[in-house]
Amino acid sequence: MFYREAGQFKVSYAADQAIFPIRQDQIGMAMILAVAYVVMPVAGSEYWLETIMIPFLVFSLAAIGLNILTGYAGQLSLGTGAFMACGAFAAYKLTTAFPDLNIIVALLLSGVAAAAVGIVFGLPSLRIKGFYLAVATLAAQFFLIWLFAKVPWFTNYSASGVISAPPRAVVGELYVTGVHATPQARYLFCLTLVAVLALLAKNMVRSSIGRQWMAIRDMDIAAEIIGIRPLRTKLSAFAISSFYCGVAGALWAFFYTGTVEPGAFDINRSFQILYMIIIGGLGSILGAFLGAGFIVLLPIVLSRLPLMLGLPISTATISHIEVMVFGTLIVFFLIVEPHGLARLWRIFKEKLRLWPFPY
Amino acid sequence: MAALDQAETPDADTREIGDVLLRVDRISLYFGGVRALNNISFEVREHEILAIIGPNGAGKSSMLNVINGFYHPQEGTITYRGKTRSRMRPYQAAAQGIARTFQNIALFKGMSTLDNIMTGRLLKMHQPFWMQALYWGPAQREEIEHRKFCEEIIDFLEIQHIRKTPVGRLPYGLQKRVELGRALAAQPTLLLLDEPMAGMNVEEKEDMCRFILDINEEFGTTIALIEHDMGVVMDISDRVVVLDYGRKLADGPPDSVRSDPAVVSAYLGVGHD
Amino acid sequence: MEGFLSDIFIAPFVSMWEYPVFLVEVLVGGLLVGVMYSLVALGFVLIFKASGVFNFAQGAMVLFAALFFAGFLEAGMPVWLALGASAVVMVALAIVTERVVLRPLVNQPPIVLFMATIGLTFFLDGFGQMIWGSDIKVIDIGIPKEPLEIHGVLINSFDIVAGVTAGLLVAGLALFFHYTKIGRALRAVADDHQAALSVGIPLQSIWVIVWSVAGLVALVAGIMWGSSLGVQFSLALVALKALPVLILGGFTSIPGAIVGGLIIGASEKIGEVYWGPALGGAIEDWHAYMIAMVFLLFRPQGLFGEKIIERV
Amino acid sequence: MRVCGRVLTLATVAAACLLAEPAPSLAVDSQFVGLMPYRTGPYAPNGIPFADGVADYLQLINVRDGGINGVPISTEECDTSYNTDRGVECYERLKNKGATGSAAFIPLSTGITYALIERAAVDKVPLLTTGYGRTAGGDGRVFPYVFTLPDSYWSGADVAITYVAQQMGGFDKLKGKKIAFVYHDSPYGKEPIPVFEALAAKYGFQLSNFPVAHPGLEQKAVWLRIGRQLRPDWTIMWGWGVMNSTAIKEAAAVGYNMEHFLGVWWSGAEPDVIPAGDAAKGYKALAFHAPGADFKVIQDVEKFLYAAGKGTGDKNNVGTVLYNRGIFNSVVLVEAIRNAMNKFGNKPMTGEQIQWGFENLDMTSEKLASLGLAGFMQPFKITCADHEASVPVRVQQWDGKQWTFVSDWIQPDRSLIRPMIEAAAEQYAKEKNITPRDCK
Repeated sequence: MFYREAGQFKVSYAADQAIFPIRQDQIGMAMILAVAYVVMPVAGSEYWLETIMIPFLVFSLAAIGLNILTGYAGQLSLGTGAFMACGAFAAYKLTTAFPDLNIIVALLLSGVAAAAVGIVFGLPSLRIKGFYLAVATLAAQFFLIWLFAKVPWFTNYSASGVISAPPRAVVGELYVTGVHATPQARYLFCLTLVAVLALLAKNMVRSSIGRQWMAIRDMDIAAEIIGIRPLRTKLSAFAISSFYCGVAGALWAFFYTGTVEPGAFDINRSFQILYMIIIGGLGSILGAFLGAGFIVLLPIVLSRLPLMLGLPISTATISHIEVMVFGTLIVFFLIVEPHGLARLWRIFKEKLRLWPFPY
Repeated sequence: MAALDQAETPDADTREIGDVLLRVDRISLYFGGVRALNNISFEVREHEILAIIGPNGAGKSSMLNVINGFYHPQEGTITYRGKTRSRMRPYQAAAQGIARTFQNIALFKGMSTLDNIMTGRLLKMHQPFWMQALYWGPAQREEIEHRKFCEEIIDFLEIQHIRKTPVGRLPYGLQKRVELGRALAAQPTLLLLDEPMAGMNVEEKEDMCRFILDINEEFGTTIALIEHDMGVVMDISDRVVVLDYGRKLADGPPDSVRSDPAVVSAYLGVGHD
Repeated sequence: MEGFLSDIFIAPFVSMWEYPVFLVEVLVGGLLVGVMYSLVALGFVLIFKASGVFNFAQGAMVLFAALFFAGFLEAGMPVWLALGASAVVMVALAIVTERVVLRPLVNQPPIVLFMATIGLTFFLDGFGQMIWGSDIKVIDIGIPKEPLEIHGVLINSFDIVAGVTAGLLVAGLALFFHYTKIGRALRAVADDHQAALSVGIPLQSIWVIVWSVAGLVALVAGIMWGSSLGVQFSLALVALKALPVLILGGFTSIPGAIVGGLIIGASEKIGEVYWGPALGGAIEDWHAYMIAMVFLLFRPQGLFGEKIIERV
Repeated sequence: MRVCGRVLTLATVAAACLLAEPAPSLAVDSQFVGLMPYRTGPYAPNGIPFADGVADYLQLINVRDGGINGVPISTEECDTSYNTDRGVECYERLKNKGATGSAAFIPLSTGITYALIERAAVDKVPLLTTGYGRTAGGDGRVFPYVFTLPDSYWSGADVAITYVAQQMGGFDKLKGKKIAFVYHDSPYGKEPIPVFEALAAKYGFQLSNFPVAHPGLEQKAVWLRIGRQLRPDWTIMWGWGVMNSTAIKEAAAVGYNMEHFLGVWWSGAEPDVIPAGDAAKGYKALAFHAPGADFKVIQDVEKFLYAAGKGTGDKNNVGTVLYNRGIFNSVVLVEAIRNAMNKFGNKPMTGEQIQWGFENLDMTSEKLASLGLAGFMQPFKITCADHEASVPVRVQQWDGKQWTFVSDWIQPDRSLIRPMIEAAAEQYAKEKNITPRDCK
């Protein structure tokens, strides 16, 4: 009824290649942005902004990063947490060593640092494939976390090994990190950064670099035969993926928890991001957001459910049930739609096109 | 086909068999103890259609794999455009203008038809990734320019209706066509086709023959193909190389090969008794 | 810097040379820890071999089995009954897993099945703890734990028992695979699912069997690990230690799991003892993975894995 | 697929409803205490008895006394699983609940404490970190909302060395001796190292550090080095959770003498020694309060709660070390709230008022006795500048059945620790541009 593209003709390839070629989608996206930029900061409580929206955005960014590597380039990685840690510690070193450095520059540079590390740990991918590669990325995961915990230089010789984000402003007195930053300022900063980086990622995956990644993913031998250089393509995926994860890690440390110990980016973090892209949908930027939303909200919803329903269940039981339901839902989603929420959304849209008439 | 006509071969529509484009010289290839190719030599000339035939296991596909750098022969040399190459990676062969299709379709199954063909244009796209990320200015222009080119290939192969369909969902015949389109997108000088008509019905075979001949005539692309259908081979090829158990049995125009006693006894005789 | 280099390249070897008894102790300790890793890795290999599923839940199955075993013991069952009851639980788990998780996911790509086993991991963690609680449980089935001195070399008697158990288990599995009808069917399925189906091997019951066997291996591993460390949540984390063992041994090789475990165990203890101090300690965490990764660069299919031939 | 779409829509709607701020079903005039225990995750065996102790005492106050000065207490638990980010979520979820927001927070995790320190200062909610967390938090001028009472890790480290010296027959005997320090490789385990290093320099003993990676299941190499190579005179441990029992087992496996093995107060509870079985006999640990059920308050808990079926957890946990520590936390919190009410009136207190209550806490022997805690611990007093108090600490020993004290109360050396704390706090203040309060 409302979702029809009939009568919308594309007269140029540019229009056909747009991210949202259909007008209803454009309107929908504009509305989402309006809600994100206007309604959320005004109406959202501090709890919503600080503990749901900011982690959601950070996770989305990390999920985009992993999706580039695993969903698009087909290189299974379990080292996401380590690359996030690289970003977090690089941002900490940069902001403390150069206090005048603008926070945006610091964040981007920390992404670059993570990308460099990503390239190093991507090198084995030329020879190692599939689950073997996944386990090899665990080497990055464990080694880097150990490194950040062991070398006191990374934490500026803090006795406990915990880094804590110094207060920084975007411009003038507009603080976005530290105690003086309002939740709104933090949220809007994250939102803008994530939105821009997501757009860039979308552009990459629909350009020739994205097609190279997908070619390597779908059939690496054929890809090489049509002229794609496997190592360079895989390394570019590792680098760009790690860049996104690195920025996400820096955002995590600076905008969400405020302090970070290396343990915050342990193997569980890597798995968590992996669930996001699987549940959201491999090879989909939208899926990264859907998956992140799902994984962020699910435990919170589950832990509140019994309280809402007034069931007298002990905290421990709730937690155990929460874990069980989480596991069950993962299996359930995989069975119902192995291609994730993004595919469900597309099917839903196709249904919507026909609605209310079945044919 | 405006864009295709501006291809790298200026003397395209003359279609006269020219100089030697590729010379395979005394190639031997082993897998462990198995000898897949045994002292094979032949030539591919510019603008010709060369067919490589032989029974299953004769080493035809191995031969193509050697030509485009996927297998590295233990003995012998390959001279392409006058340059004798040493060990080389497949992507380097692609960069020199060698494209191919595969016996068991090797498309990128998760991508659409259009994206598959666009992938074939990769070597012609030069914008750095950060320009692509911005998708703006030169990068966008480049993208649209190549899109136009690919649309022409899509028109040529008559696959407009499946432009945005993921190739994994396409029937076999169409997949073969898309794969040909991907190889064509690279504007190759030498096109290697590994059983382009395997498993097709008569109608589909006719279409495919037409495409192969059109490619050869319109763009002057040199084609080396492997095919089992003798009727097709004899009809479209300028020259035929016959392999059997890794050895070369015969090499020459279709008619002379057809009457070659060695070929008749080893291959045709067996197949057509 | 010079001191650091000497700590890395000279001092460890000097120390090994000067105190050979200690080196032997470290080596033996490491090998016996390695056997324990192998016990977990074995479960992975069985399932990967027969179903191509990278079963991340193996660690959770170890914990799950150990929780039930310890719980039954606490409830006053004799050891043999507890053992039998937990075995029944593990077989039931295999049946349910096949029915609810694997069957609907037949023919999905490996990563989807891998993710499903992660889902299973969560479920087992939550379920096991909900039933038996999160307290540390003690498994005491009378395995001696006193240190022994043999020719001045200190060896833990518990480790010896663990080593013998693992050896028996592997021998049993090897016999099972080679000399029983089911074993042959399992190997056939491992080679090619569809081919096996087409000659009349029922895939579903094969999966149930292999998951049951993996569950029983998990039970043995759970009892061994549980009596060594106590049964509680962290036990599931030993699964992570089995991963480098798998890489090293190859995902499909039972002897590989054993040899890989021994190599990882020994090298990790030697690394920690001799090089750990210079590097700041706790290098055990990544040491095994680094070894596995470097090893993979030279042999991408693992020690005993089948060689990968690329074709087009 | 049609069904899926519907399920998805339903799920979205349900989620949206759930996340909408639930109307507080709590009585308006109750004092809300947000609890963030961990009853799941790798450290659950240690987290549970503690959480039960905390919850039981608050419940006891309601059941036995009808609340604090007549104001009932309401609570809500949010399980952190010892995860820092879950901890932050719980904090944000609970901090504004109830009439006046959560009275205080008891994170029982050094990582969560670090993440909450800045937030708590902004939100004006006290953080009660009894014997863990950020040691520098003992300086109330820089950390007005952090309370590390009754002892910090640094006090613990100092007492540990003092005890070792006593056993050897004097500080002069420490010279040239070897002491091994086994620690959880996390902020928690690393905190005491500066004090050990300072003491090693002062007394001339040789300190060797042995980090153990989370969760602490792998200690074979560490104990081979300690037991067979280094052979130290004493071993001190900063462990938590399964690391403790594993350490004891591995120590026994290399034949290490348990009498010379001393843990911090987080390595000296029942879940740490029972899994090790007989191997743990003789193992020692620090303690700033007594174990056991021989206290009136514990008996009250049994009488008013467990006998009436109102207990939070497993009755077997009552009177264990960590349970008693949970009781202690609640006692301190309740007394701080009571203090605040005595000044500001008998109504739910805000975090800021409770902070005042904490800073004016004077736990004299009489007061402890009146609370049913006679002999439980030494008296202490919190001031504006001193949030730690450094109460004397005792050493307890596991005899295979229970913990018994084997030393006198040992007073931490304030003259050594206090300047270090103040220096650390000063550095923090400088990094964060905080102007320390004037406490005169």
